[in-house]
Amino acid sequence: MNQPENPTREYLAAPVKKVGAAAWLKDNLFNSWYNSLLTVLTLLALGYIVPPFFKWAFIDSLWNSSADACRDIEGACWSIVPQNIKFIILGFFPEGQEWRPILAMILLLALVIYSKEKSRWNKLLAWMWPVGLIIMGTLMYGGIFGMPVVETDQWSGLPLTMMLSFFGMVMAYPLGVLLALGRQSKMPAIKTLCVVYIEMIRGVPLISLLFMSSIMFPLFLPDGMTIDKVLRAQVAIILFTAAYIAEVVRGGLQAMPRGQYEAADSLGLTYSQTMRLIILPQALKIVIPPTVGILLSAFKDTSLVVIIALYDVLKTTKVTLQNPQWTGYSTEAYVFLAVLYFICCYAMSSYSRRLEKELHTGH
Amino acid sequence: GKDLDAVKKKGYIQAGVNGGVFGFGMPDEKGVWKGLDVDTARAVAAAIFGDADKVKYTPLTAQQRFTALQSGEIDLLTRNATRTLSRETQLGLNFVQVNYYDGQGFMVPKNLGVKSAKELDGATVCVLPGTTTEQNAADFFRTNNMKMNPVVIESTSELAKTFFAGRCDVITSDASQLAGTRAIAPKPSDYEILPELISKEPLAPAVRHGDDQFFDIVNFTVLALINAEELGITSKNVDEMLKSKNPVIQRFLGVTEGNGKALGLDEKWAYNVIKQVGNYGEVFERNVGVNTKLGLERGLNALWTDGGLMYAPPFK
Amino acid sequence: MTDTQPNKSSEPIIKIVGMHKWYGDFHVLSDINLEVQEGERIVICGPSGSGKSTMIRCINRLEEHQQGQIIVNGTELTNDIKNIETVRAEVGMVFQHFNLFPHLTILENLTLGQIWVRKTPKKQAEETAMMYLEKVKIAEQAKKFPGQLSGGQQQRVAIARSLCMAPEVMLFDEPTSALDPEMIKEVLDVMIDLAEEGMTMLVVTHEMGFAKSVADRVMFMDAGQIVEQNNPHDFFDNPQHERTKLFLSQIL
Amino acid sequence: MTDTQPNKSSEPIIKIVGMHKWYGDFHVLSDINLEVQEGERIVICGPSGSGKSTMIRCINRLEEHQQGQIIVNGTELTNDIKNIETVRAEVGMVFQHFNLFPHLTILENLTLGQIWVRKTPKKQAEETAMMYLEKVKIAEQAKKFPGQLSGGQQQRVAIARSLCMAPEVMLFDEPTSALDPEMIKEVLDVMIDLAEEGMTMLVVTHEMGFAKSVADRVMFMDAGQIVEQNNPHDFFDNPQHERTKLFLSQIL
Amino acid sequence: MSDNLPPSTEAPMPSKPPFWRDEEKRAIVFQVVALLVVGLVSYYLYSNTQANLERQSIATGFGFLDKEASFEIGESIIEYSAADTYLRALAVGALNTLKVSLIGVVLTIILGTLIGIARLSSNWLISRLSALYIEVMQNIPVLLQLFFWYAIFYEAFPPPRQALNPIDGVFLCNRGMIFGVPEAHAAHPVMGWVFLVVLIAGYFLNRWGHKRQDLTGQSFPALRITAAAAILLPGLVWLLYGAPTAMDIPALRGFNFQGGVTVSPEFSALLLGLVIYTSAFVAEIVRAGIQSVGKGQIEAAMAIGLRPGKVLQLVVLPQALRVIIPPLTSQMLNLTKNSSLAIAIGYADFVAVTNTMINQTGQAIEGVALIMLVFLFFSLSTSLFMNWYNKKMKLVER
Ligand SMILES: Nc1ncnc2c1ncn2[C@@H]1O[C@H](COP(=O)(O)OP(=O)(O)OP(=O)(O)O)[C@@H](O)[C@H]1O
Ligand SMILES: Nc1ncnc2c1ncn2[C@@H]1O[C@H](COP(=O)(O)OP(=O)(O)OP(=O)(O)O)[C@@H](O)[C@H]1O
Ligand SMILES: [Mg+2]
Ligand SMILES: [Mg+2]
Repeated sequence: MNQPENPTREYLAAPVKKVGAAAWLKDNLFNSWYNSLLTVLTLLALGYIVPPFFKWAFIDSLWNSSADACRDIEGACWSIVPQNIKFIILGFFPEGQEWRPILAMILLLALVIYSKEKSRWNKLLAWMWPVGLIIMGTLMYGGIFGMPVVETDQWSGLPLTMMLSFFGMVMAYPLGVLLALGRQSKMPAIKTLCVVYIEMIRGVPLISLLFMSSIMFPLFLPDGMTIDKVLRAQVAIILFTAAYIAEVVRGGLQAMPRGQYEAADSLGLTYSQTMRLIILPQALKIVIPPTVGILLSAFKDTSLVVIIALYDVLKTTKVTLQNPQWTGYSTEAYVFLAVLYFICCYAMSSYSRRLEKELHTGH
Repeated sequence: GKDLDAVKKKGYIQAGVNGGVFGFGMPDEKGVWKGLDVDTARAVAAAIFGDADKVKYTPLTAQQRFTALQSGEIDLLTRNATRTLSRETQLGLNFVQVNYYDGQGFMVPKNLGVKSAKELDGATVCVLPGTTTEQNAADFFRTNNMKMNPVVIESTSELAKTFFAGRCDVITSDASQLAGTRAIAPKPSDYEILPELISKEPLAPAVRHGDDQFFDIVNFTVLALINAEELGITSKNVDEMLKSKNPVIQRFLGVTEGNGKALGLDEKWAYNVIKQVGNYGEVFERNVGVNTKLGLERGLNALWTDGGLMYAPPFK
Repeated sequence: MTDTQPNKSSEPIIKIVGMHKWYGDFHVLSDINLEVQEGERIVICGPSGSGKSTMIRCINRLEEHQQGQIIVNGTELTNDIKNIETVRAEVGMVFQHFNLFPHLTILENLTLGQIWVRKTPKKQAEETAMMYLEKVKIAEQAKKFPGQLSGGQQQRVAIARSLCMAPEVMLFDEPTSALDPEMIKEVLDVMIDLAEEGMTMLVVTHEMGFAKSVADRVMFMDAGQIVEQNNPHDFFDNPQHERTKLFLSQIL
Repeated sequence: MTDTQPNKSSEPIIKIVGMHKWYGDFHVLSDINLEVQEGERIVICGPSGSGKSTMIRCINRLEEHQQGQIIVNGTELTNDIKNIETVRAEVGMVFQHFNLFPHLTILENLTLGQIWVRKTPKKQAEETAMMYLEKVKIAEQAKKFPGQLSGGQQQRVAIARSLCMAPEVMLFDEPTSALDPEMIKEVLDVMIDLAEEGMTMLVVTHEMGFAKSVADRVMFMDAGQIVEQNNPHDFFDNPQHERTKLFLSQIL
Repeated sequence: MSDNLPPSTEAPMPSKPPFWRDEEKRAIVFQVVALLVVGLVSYYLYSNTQANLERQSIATGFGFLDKEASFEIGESIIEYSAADTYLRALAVGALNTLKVSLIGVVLTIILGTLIGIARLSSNWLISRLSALYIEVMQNIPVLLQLFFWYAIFYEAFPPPRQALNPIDGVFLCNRGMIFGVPEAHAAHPVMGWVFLVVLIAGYFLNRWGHKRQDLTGQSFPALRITAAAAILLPGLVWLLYGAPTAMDIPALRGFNFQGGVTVSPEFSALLLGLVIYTSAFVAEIVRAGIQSVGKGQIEAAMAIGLRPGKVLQLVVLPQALRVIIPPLTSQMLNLTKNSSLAIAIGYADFVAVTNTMINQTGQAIEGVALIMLVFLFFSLSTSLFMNWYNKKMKLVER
C-alpha cells in the first residue's frame, strides 16, 4: 500500500543520543548501581589474573629452544611444542610418509568447509562424505599407488582423533536413525530392544565401554581371532555415539506433525517410503544443530582413548611429557592442546549456531 | 610350535610394550620406540629373522596386557611385568629370563629429614597405580604399624609434578622409576631414595603357554645378551670376535654350529642379536644407565661377577 | 431415515456396512451404513466432535475400524497391507491443514506419489503434475516451496496432489476451514470444477452454499451416528430431525 | 482536527500531551495529544504500522515514551517504578494473542494478579474470578488449562483476567484478529456488554461494525500521528481527510 | 448419544487376509526374528567367553569381593582401612562418586543458572565475559581442565609447614583445606535435634502462612522467622549446656595436620573441574529456557501489575523450567559419568577403586560389569525421577 505523503506529518530526529566512549560506558557498564559494582569487581579480578599470566606466557617465555635452555627461565617453555610437534600431531606415522595424514586432514577440512553452505546440501554432498572418508582411509592405510601400507596401530595423534570422531559420527548416524525409528516403533519387542540399548549405553561412562572393548572384547571372540585395537575403540565410540544420535533424532521425529504421516499414507506410500522420502529428510534437518553438538562431544571424548593406550593427541602429548627432558612442562603442553581443541570445537560450535539461526528463519 | 610358525609366517613379531615408561618402552619425539624392553623385543626379532627391525609394537595398559597375550593379539609381552607364581599358573603365561631386577622403594625430599621408610608414619604417599604398588605400600605400612594417606594418580608425569610441588611427603614406585623421577626434579639433589626396598620385582618378558620352542628362543635371546657381556662381546667387536679362538665364543657366535639348530634358528642368531642390539651391558647403559636421563646404577642388574644377579647358563 | 439415492444402480464405489469404531472405551462411530455411487457428491456436516473426520478417515484407513465392513471399489479394508495400499491409491484425501511436504517443491509434491506408488516415469509424472497445476490455476508456482505460497494456494496444491494419483474418490476434510474468507472462494471454485467433471466426492464442510449448489446428498452426523441424509433441497428446507433443525438454525 | 469530545467535563482519566516516541532513529509516534474521559469508548484504526499498538502500549508503559507526558488517573508515567505499578494496576490490557499463562488453570490465571498485586485473600479472589468468568460465559471451564480452550474462549478468559483487577481503563489491541469468524462474535459480544456497563475502553480494531455501534469516538492514525478523530457517525459518513477517505474506502 | 457397547457379534466382522500380508502377523514375525537374532548373537558371545575363560583358566565370579582389599584409599566417608574387604573398598569408591556428583550437581545448577542469567545481563562486560566463559569451558575437553585445576591446587598453595592460616582453625596448604570442628560434646546432638524440630515447625509455619495469605491476602514472613529460629534456638541450647567451646583444632603433627576436617585438593579439583565444565552447558540451557518464554507472557504479566521479581517467579520460571529440565537431566548425568575421570587426578572415585581392584585380582570382567552397573543405577534412578517430574510439569493441551 503506497501511502500518500501525510501533509500534517513532520518527522523529528530522535532526541540527541549520547555518543562517545563515556556514554557507551555509562549505557553498557554503569547503567545501575549493581551493574557498576559488578563491573568494578570484574575489572579487579581481571587485573589480578591477566597481567601475571601475560608475563608468564609472553614476556618470560621461550618459543623454540632446547629443553635445557628452558631450565633457566621463569616463564613458559613453549619450546616443548615445536620440538615435539611431529610426534604430538602425527605420532608413529612412518617418516617420509607424513604428507599422507596431512593431506587426509586437509581433505577433511576441505570437505567440512565445503559443506558449510546450506545451499550445497544435496545428494552429491551426501555421497561426497563417505567417498571422502574412504579416500582419507586409503591415504592413511596405503597399499595402492605405491604408498606403503601403514597399519592402523601406527595411526596416531591428530589424524587418529579426527578419524575416531568423524568415522564414528558417520557410522553412528545411520545406526542412530535406525534406533530412533525402532524406539518410535509400534512393535513392543523392537521398541524394548531399542530403549534398553539406548538407555544402557547412555547410562554408562564412555570409559567403561572403552574398557569393555579393550579388555573384554577379546574374550567374546572365538579362540585365535583378534580384531584391530583401533577398530575396537572405533566400534565402542560408534555404539556410544549412536545412542546419543538416536535420542536427538527421536526429538526430530517427534517434532514432525502427524499430518505429514497421514498425507504420505493417503498417497499410498509404504512405511519405508514415507520415512525415506517424507519424514527423515525433514526430521534430520531439524536436528542438525544438536547433531553437531554430538559431533563436538565425540571429538572431545576421543581424548578418553588414552585409557586404553591408543595414541591420540592427548596420549602423544603425555608420552612426550614422559621424556625426562620435557616432563616439567606439562602446563605448556596442555595449554597447547587446550587451544588446539578449542579451535576445532569453537569452529564447529559457532558453525552450528549459525546453522541454527539459518534454519530458524527459514520456513 | 604354532606361535613361532605364526610369527615366521607374518614376518614380524608383535610385541606388547608399556608405551609410557622412559628408558623401558616409549616412543621418542620421532615416534621411534626406545627402551630396555623394546631392545629385548628387537633382540628376539634379530634372533628369529636376523633383522632387529622386524618388530611391531602394541602399547598396552596394565589391565590389557595379559589378555592381549592370551588372545593372541601380541606374540611377546615385554612390558615390565613382574614374574609371579599366580601369573605363570593362573594366567597361562611363561616368563623367561629376567631382564631387569627391580624393587619398590620410596623417595623423599631431603629437607624432611627422613632417613628410613620406617619413619614415615602418617605420611602422604604418592602412588603410581601399578598392579601391586598400592598393595605393597599398604602392606609395608601395616606391618610397621604406620598410617598412610595415598594419592593415586594414573600418569607418571602428573604424579611426579604433584610430588615435586609438595602434595605428598613421599613417592613410592619401582626403584627404576624413582631414579627417573628424581632425574627430572627441578633440583635432583634435593631428593633422596630411601634404602629400603619393600618388594621384589623381577621384570621379565613373557610368552603364552603352548609353544615351548618359542619360549626357548625368547629365553635364550635374553640370556644371550647377558652371556655376551660375560664374554666381553659387544656390537663393536663382535666381528673381530668371530675370529676368536675361544671355543666358548665360537660356539656362542655360531662359528661352531649346533646352538642354532637346537633352537631351530639360523646359526648366526646370537651374532645377529649382538651385532644389531648389543650385549646386556650396552643395552642397559644405552637406555637406563648412568649416562642417560634415568641415571640408574647397575646394582642388582650387574653381572654376577660384579656382585649382581645377571648370570647366564653355558651356551652349549 | 430419508434415503434419496441418486438415480444410479451399479455396484456402489464405497460401501460401509454396520461399521463401529472405538477410541479406547469411547464409542466414536456407531453402526455407520453408507453407500456411495460413482460420481456422487456427498457433503457431511454436523457439530464438532460428532465423528465426521473419523468416518472419512476410516475410508482410507488412516483410522482402523473395529467392527463392520468398509468396501472401496470392491476391495475390503482389513489388516491386509495389499488391500490397504490398493484402496489408498484409489482414494485421494485433502486435509484441513493441507499437509504439503515442506521440504519438496510443489512439483515434487505432485510427482512423489506417481513415481513411488504408481511407478510412473518421472517425465510423464511431471507432465501430469503440470496439467493438474494448471487445472487449479497455479502452474506458475511449480518450482516454489509450499512455505512460499498462501494458504489458499497451498490447499489447491493439495487438491492437485491428490488428483495426480487419478483417484476414484476424493475425500475432503474441512478443506477450507483453515483459510481466510477470500481464499476460501479460490478453493471452493476448484472443488466445484471437480464436481462438474463427475468426480466422486465426500466433503466434510460447513460451507452450506457449496453444499446447496453441488451436493447430491447432504448427511448430518451427531454423536457418532448418521442422523439424517437427504438431497440438499429437502435437507435444508425441510429437515426431519430435531437435532438437525437445531444445528441448521445455528449455522445458517 | 475535528474534536468531538463527549459531553463530560471532569478531569480526563487519560491525558497524553505532546508525546513522542522513537525506536532507535525511527520516529514511531509524533506529537500525540489525547484526552479520554471516564466511561468513554474509543476505537482506534489505521493502516498497519501506523503506531496504534505502540500508542496504547505506551499507556501502560509496556513501551517507554521519550518526550511529552502521559497521565493516567492523575499519575504521570515516568521512570518511577511505583507510578508504573500504580498505573498498571489501574489499566487492563487485552492482547491480540491472549497471552494467557499456559502453566496455570483458567482460575489461577484470573486470581494471580488479585493475590499478588491486590493482596486479595485467595477465596475472595476466586469468587471474583468466578463472577467474571460467568460474565464472559465460561464459568464451567475454570479448572481447565488455557491449552484446552478454543481461541474465542481464551480471549474471553483474557478479558476476564483484566477485569478481575477492577481496572479503570481497558486497552484492547486487536483482540479479535487472531480468531475465527464465529469466535469473533463471542468476544465482541463480551466487549459490547462491557461497553454498556460504562467501562472506559480504548480499542484498536478493524471491526467497523463494533466501532459504529459502541464507540463514542473513532480515531484514525497514520504514520505515527492522529490524523482524524470524530464520533462514529461523522467519521464514517463524512471523513475529513483524504487519507481517512482512502482508508475507509479500502476496508468498508 | 450412541450406546457404549462392546463389539457385538451380529455385525459382519472384517474378513481375514493371508498371514503374510497381515500387518499384525507380519509385525509378530519381524519381532520374533529380531529377538532371535539378538538372542543368538548374545549366546554366541557368551559361549565364546565361557570357552575362553575356561581355556585361559580365568576364575570368574564375585567371590573375591569378601577378600581383604589390602590397599589404602585416600579419602572416605565411611571408616575404611586396608584390612577391610573389597566390597567395602568399592562402597567407599561408590560413596566418593556419589559425594562429588551430588555436591557437583547442586553447585553446577547454581553456577550455571547464574552464568546463564549473566549471559542475558544488560552489563556489557558481564554478558561478554559469560559468553567467553561458556565458549571456552564448553570447547576444551574436561580431562584437560581437570589437570589444570589440580595443578592450581597443588602449585598455588604452600606445603603444610608454611600453611596459610586465614582464620583461626582454618589452614590452607597443598594438602587441602583443613579446618577445625567443635569437639564432640553432649550439647551437639541436642542442638541438632532442636535444629531439625525448628525446620519441621518452619515447614508448617510456612504452610500456615500460605493459608493465611489465601484467607486474608496478607503474606507472612515464615521463612525469615524460621531462619532466625534455626540459628537462635540451637544457640540457646548451646548456652544452656554451658557454652562448650572446645574445638578439634587441626595441628601439624609429623607430616600432616591431625584432627579437624580435610577437604583434599583432589576432591576440590575434580569438583571444580566438573562444575565449571558442566555449568557452561547448563548456562546455555538456562538461557535458552528463559528465552523460550514468549515476550507476550512477560508483557501480560507486567500488564496485570506484577513486579519484575514476581514476573520471574510466577510466570517466567515455571514455564522456562519445562524447557530446561530434560536437557538439564542429561547434563547432570554427564557430570556423574565424567566424574569417572577422577583417576587422572588422584581422587578415589568408584572407577579408580575398581581399577585398583582389577589390577590386584585380575577380575576385569567383574570390575567393568560393576562399573557399568553402578553408573546405570545412578543414571536410571536420576532419569526416572526426572521423567516423573517432567510429566508433572507438562502443559495440558488440547
Ligand atoms: N486419537 C483419538 N483418541 C481419542 N479420541 C479421539 C481421537 N481422535 C478423535 N477423538 C474423539 O473422537 C470424536 C470424534 O472426532 P472427530 O475428529 O471425528 O470429530 P469431527 O466431527 O471431525 O469434529 P470437528 O468438526 O471438530 O473436526 C471427538 O469426540 C474426539 O474427541
Ligand atoms: N521494537 C521495535 N523496534 C523498532 N521498530 C518497531 C518496534 N516495534 C514496532 N516498530 C515499528 O513501529 C511502527 C509502528 O508499529 P505498531 O505495532 O505500533 O503498528 P500498528 O499500527 O499496531 O500496526 P498493526 O496494525 O500491523 O498492528 C511499525 O513501523 C513497526 O515496524
Ligand atoms: Mg474434524
Ligand atoms: Mg498492532
